This record gives sequence, structure tokens and C-alpha cells, in this order.
Amino acid sequence: MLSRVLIANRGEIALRVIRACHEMGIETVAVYSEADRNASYLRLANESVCIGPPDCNQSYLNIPRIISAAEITNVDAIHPGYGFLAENANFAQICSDCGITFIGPPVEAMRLLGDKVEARKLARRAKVPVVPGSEGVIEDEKEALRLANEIGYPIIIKAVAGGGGRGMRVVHNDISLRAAMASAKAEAEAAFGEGSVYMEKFIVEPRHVEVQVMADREGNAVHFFERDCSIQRRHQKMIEESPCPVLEERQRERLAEAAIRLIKEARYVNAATVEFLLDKEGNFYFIEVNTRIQVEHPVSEMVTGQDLIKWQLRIAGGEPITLRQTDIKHHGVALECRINAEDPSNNFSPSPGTISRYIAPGGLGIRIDTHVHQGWTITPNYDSLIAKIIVHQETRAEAIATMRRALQEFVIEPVKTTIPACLAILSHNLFVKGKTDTGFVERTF
Amino acid sequence: MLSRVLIANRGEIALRVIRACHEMGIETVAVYSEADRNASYLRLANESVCIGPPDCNQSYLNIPRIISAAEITNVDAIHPGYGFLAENANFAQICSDCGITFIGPPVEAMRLLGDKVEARKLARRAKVPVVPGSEGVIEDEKEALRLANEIGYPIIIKAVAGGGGRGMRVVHNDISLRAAMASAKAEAEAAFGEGSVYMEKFIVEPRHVEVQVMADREGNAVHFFERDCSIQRRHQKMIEESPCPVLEERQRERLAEAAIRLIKEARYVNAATVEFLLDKEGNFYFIEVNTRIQVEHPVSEMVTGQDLIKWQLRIAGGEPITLRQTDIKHHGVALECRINAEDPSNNFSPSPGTISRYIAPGGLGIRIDTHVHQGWTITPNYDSLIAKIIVHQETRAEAIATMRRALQEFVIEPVKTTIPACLAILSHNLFVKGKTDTGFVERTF
Amino acid sequence: MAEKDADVQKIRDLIKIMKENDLVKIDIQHGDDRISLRRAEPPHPGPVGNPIIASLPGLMAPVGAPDAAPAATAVRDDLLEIKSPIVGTFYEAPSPDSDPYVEIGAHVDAQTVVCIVEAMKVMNEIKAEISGTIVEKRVANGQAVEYGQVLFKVKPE
Amino acid sequence: MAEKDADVQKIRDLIKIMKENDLVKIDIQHGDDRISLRRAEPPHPGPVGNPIIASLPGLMAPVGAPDAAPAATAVRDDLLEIKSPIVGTFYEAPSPDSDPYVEIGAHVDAQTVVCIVEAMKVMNEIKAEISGTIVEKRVANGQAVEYGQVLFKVKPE
Repeated sequence: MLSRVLIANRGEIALRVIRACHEMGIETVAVYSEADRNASYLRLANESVCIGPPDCNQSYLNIPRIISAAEITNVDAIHPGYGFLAENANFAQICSDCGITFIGPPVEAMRLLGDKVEARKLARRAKVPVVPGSEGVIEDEKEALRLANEIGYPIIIKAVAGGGGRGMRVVHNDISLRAAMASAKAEAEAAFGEGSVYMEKFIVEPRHVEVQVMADREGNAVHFFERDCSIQRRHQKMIEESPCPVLEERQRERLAEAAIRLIKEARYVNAATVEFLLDKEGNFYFIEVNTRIQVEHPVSEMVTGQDLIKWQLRIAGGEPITLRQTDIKHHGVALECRINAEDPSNNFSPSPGTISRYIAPGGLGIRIDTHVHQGWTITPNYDSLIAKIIVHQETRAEAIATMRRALQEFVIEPVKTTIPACLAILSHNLFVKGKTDTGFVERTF
Repeated sequence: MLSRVLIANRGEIALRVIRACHEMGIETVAVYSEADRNASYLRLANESVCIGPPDCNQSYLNIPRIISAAEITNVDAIHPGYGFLAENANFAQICSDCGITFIGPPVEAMRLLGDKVEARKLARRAKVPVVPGSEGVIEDEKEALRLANEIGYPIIIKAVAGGGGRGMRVVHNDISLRAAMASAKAEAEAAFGEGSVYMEKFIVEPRHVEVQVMADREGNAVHFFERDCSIQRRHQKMIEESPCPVLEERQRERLAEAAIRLIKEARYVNAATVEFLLDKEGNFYFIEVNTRIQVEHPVSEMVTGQDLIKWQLRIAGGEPITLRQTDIKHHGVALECRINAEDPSNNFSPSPGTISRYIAPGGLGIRIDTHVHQGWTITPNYDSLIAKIIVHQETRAEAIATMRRALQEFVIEPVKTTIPACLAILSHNLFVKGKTDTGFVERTF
Repeated sequence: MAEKDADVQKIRDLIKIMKENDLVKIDIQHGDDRISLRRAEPPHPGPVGNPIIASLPGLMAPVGAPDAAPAATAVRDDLLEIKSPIVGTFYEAPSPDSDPYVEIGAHVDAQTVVCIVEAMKVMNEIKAEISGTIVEKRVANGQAVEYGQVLFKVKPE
Repeated sequence: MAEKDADVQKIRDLIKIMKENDLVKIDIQHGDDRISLRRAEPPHPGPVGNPIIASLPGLMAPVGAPDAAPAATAVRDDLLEIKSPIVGTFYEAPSPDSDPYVEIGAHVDAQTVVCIVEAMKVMNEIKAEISGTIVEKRVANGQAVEYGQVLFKVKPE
């Protein structure tokens, strides 16, 4: 059992962890940068320590300062939240070296899953399907043709050194393959000084579906079902839901079982999310594991009635998971909308400022996770997430109705937010029917 | 199906009904007095109509003005909320005469249950236990002695014309009875000019336990389990919970079955609460029926996952209850704290004023029903309820921990509120153990 | 709801056009749908000014909305107001065939009946309760009025 | 928590007593527990003024709390501050047996080492980075300090 935890994060997730600790009788230490000096959630921690200037490299990402703060406040453990140092294996290692419990996975599991090639190998060992492709660089056209036909078109050529779409080509048949290989290599060579490419099956209009899992030190692992996070804009999730509206019961089970196999194979401990792409035929392919709690974790909390942060704290304190898989029941439908201080009418550019009027939605079926309130100043230093609205209802139609009602109630002035964008998505025929994929938002709006 | 509803109320319950209508696609008309002209929830209604000055006799209690507002806005139905006109049979009759659906019981059932003597007779017919006593005035000592021994001591002598404790005597044995009868009669004679007395069993340190029921026009009736509302101060409920922490499963069933029998006997339609006293031996006694939705209805909503206001609207629109009793499952524990703008350190006197700082609690397990926000002015015209915090957790201990956390987070300045009083109760050993009764607050604090 | 939102947007657009072009009045009619907007004149001498009033059939005129009423008195505070003491339907005349109780320019005193407000089928005669000259009628015949809504503006003696 | 709340209440009571009696300093010690409070002098000539500082063993001194830091500069804005550039434990001397790096009245220049702040077992020598005379030491030997916490007040040349 932990007795005193430092939270190496800020904003809503810092408050989320403080709340869970408070309810469990665990003391908390909040750290903050000078930009967050007046944050009202700091008073809810037992102690708070200023660790640096607004620049996160000098504060929330500064390992020595956070470790020092942990030392002078005499904590057992550090909760990293999400983002910042949450998936930094070096930080986890230093915590361990200093005798401080890192509330997350063991360093080895974090390193293993942080390496895409190793994670892919692990998935194969655990018999979890991965996106079919070359297991490394493709040297010549002949190999490319053979592999493309083995995998089945469409395929995608990607630069090993790639990023931002450069050195990428989607190919639909043998005829296009040669030209695509050449041009991808040339583009990669020009952009990255390195022309090597590899090949993967191109998943057409996939859904992003992820499984929430939790494992303890004794090797027990349970899942909290899946979340569908297909509503994304530039790979930023906007709306998440559970269950995935298109999965049939048997598929859901297979997906969850695959996630558990993978997490056990990795000798994982604590919370993780196993991410998959789901194609139109209902096949799923492992992408990666997020070795931390995620922004959208409340969605799974609402449908299972389980507090995931409390489980993180219990497991980090050495307790086993006392839940059997059959104890975790999925009930109803949960939706989450992320409210960012961004201007949807101006290409989602950040919209910092002081909130002069704030009226949050409330009532039946609504959960609000936020650190802001009237009078709060949104600084331009950090990410623009200011609130999460989570709705829980019996049916998806009711959840959508409640979320629309909540968004329409929500008053945040004068900053611009993603509320109108969320409302537009929730009102769209294809979203209501559940017929979306990761390209839906950019294709439609 | 209703298409347009006028809400003849204000504050949190007006907002509660607007929300339910909004989610069901029913249009709403809000009425308001001049004191509530700037209420922010008015903008959430499709229309709003000023009906009078702040004095509620000229506005929220003014039947002609409310009916006129209903006529000019062309609504199907009126939801009366609680308080004001909610249990006014005359108002229900006028609605009916004007062809407007009153969202509540039929006038006959309301009148019947509004008459304590008739309600008691009805309960006997329905084989629902009532507090044993004389069925009318006791004429002489001999009869009193016979009855007291039949009922069993302690008994209480009450003045027929009584009130405020005058003409009341608790009697523990035959010897005291004669003196008590005489002095109660004399006191009643002096106070009310009418010396008649009757006798009832005196329930020692009872709990207040009530059953939420809902009936449709076709004679179906279901219950949503019980609420324990023993935490009261001067008959004002402060904290409510479900389930009642001391009832065993068999007792809970018997209590709920009794409530259903009574409501069917009354040919009741729509939402009702059947109130009982529960003695230390686990016997329950019917007190009265509240023929309206109640302040504490969210407690039952949280543990059953059912939206009671939506059921009120569906039933009023002529739909049958599509739930079987076995579809309504009780899950976990819910607690509600009423936050009133009152000063607990100054005998709970009202504390009106403008809220200059407001930070509501949030996160997992918390529901907030409130019409206020930073900048809201609490006027002295109406009751002092400004917010309800409802917590839902797996166990009572967790629910108490979450409620304590929520109350500690809640910032409402500069008005005084009952938050410290609620915190003190939640921290009390006897409350934590569930060992409370309707006298607990006044005895203890 | 969607239709109403469209109306609100339309009114916003119209107000923008009015402001940009210094218009004080726009009336649009398409079959049964009518939108009528009036803007206050700039505060130099001219006709009696009004705040923006939008009326749509089947919709309460938002005269009683939070900002409108105080604005009304701010524009010309030398005028008195006759307000509706009840909620109901405004009628300018005792029957459809009769002349209105009062017209612009009429002199009224405390006892002069200025209109009827029908509530619960009862025709309530509304008296001026002040003396002066009617300079403006603020509601249309048959329009719904709420408590405290300004019916007439009166120039005092 | 309960103990800490009791301390806070105690400090509040002590501050009240100080204000009522125009005290500028209170020191209380019970075994290992120590409470030390200093109040700013009224703004007429006198000793160096300070905002209220409360320090309790095992507790972060609330110097970095929202209101304290701005108040510090407001009292005597002709003084400069040497602040901690890191989070750690403050030591006034290189070893327990040594003399402090600086005492009140010492002259410092930019390169003068004024103390050590230990962080992650590393002893970081903190330099003054300004020139002047030390007029006040704001933290006790062995006390935890946070980023930006004022360590010394310096009267500039």
C-alpha cells in the first residue's frame, strides 16, 4: 500500500490522480511550473512544490528536478500521468534506482514495447495478428512483387527513415508497384538521406480500436474491454467510445484475448492500452502498446464501474488484482469528448486566455474531468486539453443525445474550444450510424 | 408522446426537467419570476416567459399566470417539479380542465393520498402496516388504557388539532398514562381551543425509509428500491442514500412490495414516493405518499441506471412502463448531499448573495445537479437549495470517501453553505457505521 | 429546433446587414413566415428608438429576454411605459370589428382602458394607470405578452 | 492531514496574536516541533521587513505558495533576491563542521558561492550571481527548497 505519491504532471490528469489518492487515503505531492503557480487543484494536494519555469523542459520534463522534489517530500511513488515522462524508460529507471516506485510498467517491459520492431516480434510470439508486411527493408523489385502478392493489394511502401507522409506510396497492383518503389526511394533519399523502404498491407479506412488492460506483479492480467477512437483529426483523438459500435460479441472477445496474450508475453505490470486497426472485414491488426494510463481511460471506467487509477495505485503498491475477468462487466455505452482550447474555425490553432464565464454541464449520465473553472487562465505553454466530458447511458443513441445536450449546455468564454467541432461530429449521420473510420473527420469536415 | 412541455418551477429541478426533455426531443417552455430573469438555465429552454414579480404567490404559485403562459406558448403538458404547485390538486384539476396534461398523478389519486386519514385507510385496505393507534379521538381513560396495552408502550398522545409539539405526550406505562392524557388535553385546549386527543404507537429513534415507485395508466407499477433519508434537521432532509444500510434483503423486498400494493390500491399513475418509518426491530410503518418527484430522486437513478424524469414524461405522454420489475437492478451505493445556501454556524439561516468564486467537484462517481455557477446571485426569495452532489460507488465506504472528497473540493464563495455540516456528518462514526435515525443530527451536532 | 436555429442565424445575419448599412428596419415575408426587425436610431434627435426586436410567428417575441427590457428604458428615459400586469394574449380592440382602444397620439389617463389581455379565456381590460400621450405601441394585435412586457410608451403630461 | 490542519489553525491564531500585539516575531518549540513566525515591520524605517513565513519540520515551507513570493518583493523592493535555481535541500556550509559560506553582512559578488542545494545526492554550489551585501537569510540549514524560492536577500552596491 502506497502512503505518499508525487504526481509528475499537471492539469486534469494531475487532479484525476489527486482525487483517486484522496479517496484511498494516500497523501499527494503536486509539482508545478511557474505557469501553473495559481492552479486551484494544487490546494487539493497535501503538498506542492514548484519545480521550474513554464518551459516544460525545465519543469515537467526535467527528471532531476522531479526526482529532487520526490526526495525532499519523502514520497513512496511517482505517478507520471500521461504525456511528459509517462513513457520515458530512463525516468522509470531513475525512479527505480532512487528507490521510488514508478507507477507504471517495469522498465524492461516499457523498453520492449517502446521498440516497434521488438513489439511486433512479441505480438507474433503471442499469436496476435500484426499488419502483414516485409520484416525489414525490401532490397529489390522482385522481392517486392512476390511479397505484395503474398500480402494482397493494396499495399503501402514506407521509408524506413520516414515520417510526415514522405517516402510513402499506396499501391494497388503489380503495374504500379515498380514506379512506386522507385519514387518512394527517391523521395526518401531526398528527404532523409536514406532511401530504404519497407512494405505493409494498406488497411483501407480502418477503425482505431484499443483494449484497456491491467496486469499485476503475480502475472494476472484482466481487460476492461475496448474503446473505439476512430474520431481523430491529424492523429489527435477527439471522441472515444465503448463499446466499439461495429464489433460483434465474438470479435470483441477475440480482440480482448489477443491483448491479454500480448501483455502477458511482455511480462507487463500495471495499466496498458493495446492498440489495433480494425478493417472493414472485421480483421484486427496490432499496432502498438501505450504503456501508461490514457486520456480516454474514463470511457472504460464508466462502462465497467472500475476506477483504473485506483487499480494503478494498488498494483504499484504491490497488491494483486482481486478481480476475475468475469467480475468485470460491460454495461451500457460511454462516450468521451475532449474539449480543447482550440479554434475549430481557424485550423484548430490554440486559443489561450482567461476564462471569464464558465458553466459546466451536469445532471444524469454526465462526468466532467477538468482542472479549469471561471477565472482560470489557459497558458500557451502546454497542450490545449481543458476538459473531458464523459457520458454514460444505456444505449448509444441515448449517449449521443446526452452528449449533445451536455455540449450545448457548456459555456466557456471567451476562449475558442472544440465544442462546436464535437457537436458537428455528433450530429453527423455517419457518426450516429457508427460508420466512421480514422479518416472520417478529415474527409468530412 | 409529449411534444412541448412547460416547466412550472425554477432552479435545479427546472434545469433537470429541461435536460430530460432536451434529450428526448421534447421542446420546453421555462417560466420565471423577475427574480430569476437572468437565470442561465432559461437559455436552455426553447422559450421562456416571465410570469410575475419575485413573490412566489404572484409567480410560481400563481395558477392563472402559469396556465396563461401554457396557453400562449401552446404546450401539451406542464411539469410541476417539486414544491410550489406539485401537490396542488386544484392546479392539476385546472390543467385537466384546460386540456393540458399535468405531469403527475390523476387528480383523484392526489386528493386521496393528500388526506392523511384516507391514506391510512387505503394502506389498511392494501395490507400495508401503519403506525398502530386509535382510529380517532380517545374519549376516556379506560379506552386509553385498553388501547395502550393492545398497542404496547411506549405510546404517544397527540392533539387532533395539534402541531409544534403542543398537546403531545410520550407515555411509557399505565401509571403515567392518566396524567399524560389529562395534561395533553389541557394543553391542547389552551393552545388550540380544542382538547381532543388520539393515540399512536411511539416509534423510538426511527429511520425514515421511502420507496420510489412509478405507475402507468394501464395499472402497471414498478419500484426503484428504497432511499434512507434519516439524516434530517428539523424535518429537512440533508443526506439521502440507497440502499438503506440496515435493511436485509427480505425486508427490502417486503417494503417495496408494500409500496407497490398501496400505489395500485390508489389507482396511482406516474411517480410517487411511499414513506415509511423503520423501527429498531425492522418493522416498518406507512406514513404518507409524496405524489411528485422528489429532491432526492437522483439517488434512485444512480443505483438503478434509470432516468425517472424521462419515465414521468413517457407515462404522462401515454406510454406504458416497458420495464418489468426484474429489469430494474440495484447496483452499488448512492449518496446525495443537499448543498443549501445556509450558515450552519448561525443556526442554518439563509445566506443569499452573489457567488464570486465557484469550483465544482468532478471526476469518477460524481453527479452534480445545480442551476448555479460563478456569478449567480442567490436571492432570498426562494428555498436555499443551490446544488445536489450525488455519488455512486460500489460500496458504502467508497461512496462516503468519494463524497467527502467532493465536498472538500467544492468551492462556493462567499456565501455560507451546508458543506461543512455535510462533511461533519459524513465523518461521524455513527454515520459511517450506518447507525443513524431521524433524531441523529439534532442529538449529535 | 433546427428550423429555429436557422432563424436565429438568419436574424444575426440580418442585424449585421442592418448595422453595416445603417438600416433601422427590415421586413421579410415568405408565405406564412415573417421576420421583422427594427433597430434603435443613433442617439440623436429622430423617431422614437427601440432595441432590436425580432418577432417570428409561433415564437414569443424575445422582448422579455434578459437584455431587452432594460435597454428599452435606456433609449428614451423621459417616456413612461404601460406594462402588462399578467401573462396572456394582447388585443388592441374589444372585438375584431371595433376600433382600437387607443391609437398613437391618443391622450390617456389612469382610468383609460388601453387594451385587453386575454388569460384563461378571460378578457382583462388593462388600464393605463398613468396620464399622457401614447407615442408608441410595442406589441401587435393577437401577440402573446408576458408579465412586465411593455405594451405602450407614453409621453407624460 | 489532521495534524497539519491543526498546525495551520495554530499559525492562523498566532498571526492574529502578532497582529493584535504588533509583534514581529514568534518562535515556539516543543521537542522536535518548531514553529517560527516573522511579520513585516510597518513600512517606516526599521529592520528588514519580511512577509509572514511559517516553517514546520517535515513540511515544505509555504514560501512558494501563491501569495508569498510576490509579497516578498513588495515589502522592500530595493533589495535583490538570490533564488534557488533547483529543487533540493539547502545547506549553508560545505560540511556540518564548516562555517557557513556567507553570513548576514557579508559582501558577495556574482561568483561568490552562497550555499549548497543538494539534489539527487549531488551537492550543487549556488553562486550569488549578483553583487551586494547579504541582509537576510530566508531558509534554515537543511531545509527543503523549491524552484525559485528566495534563499537570501541582498542589498545592492
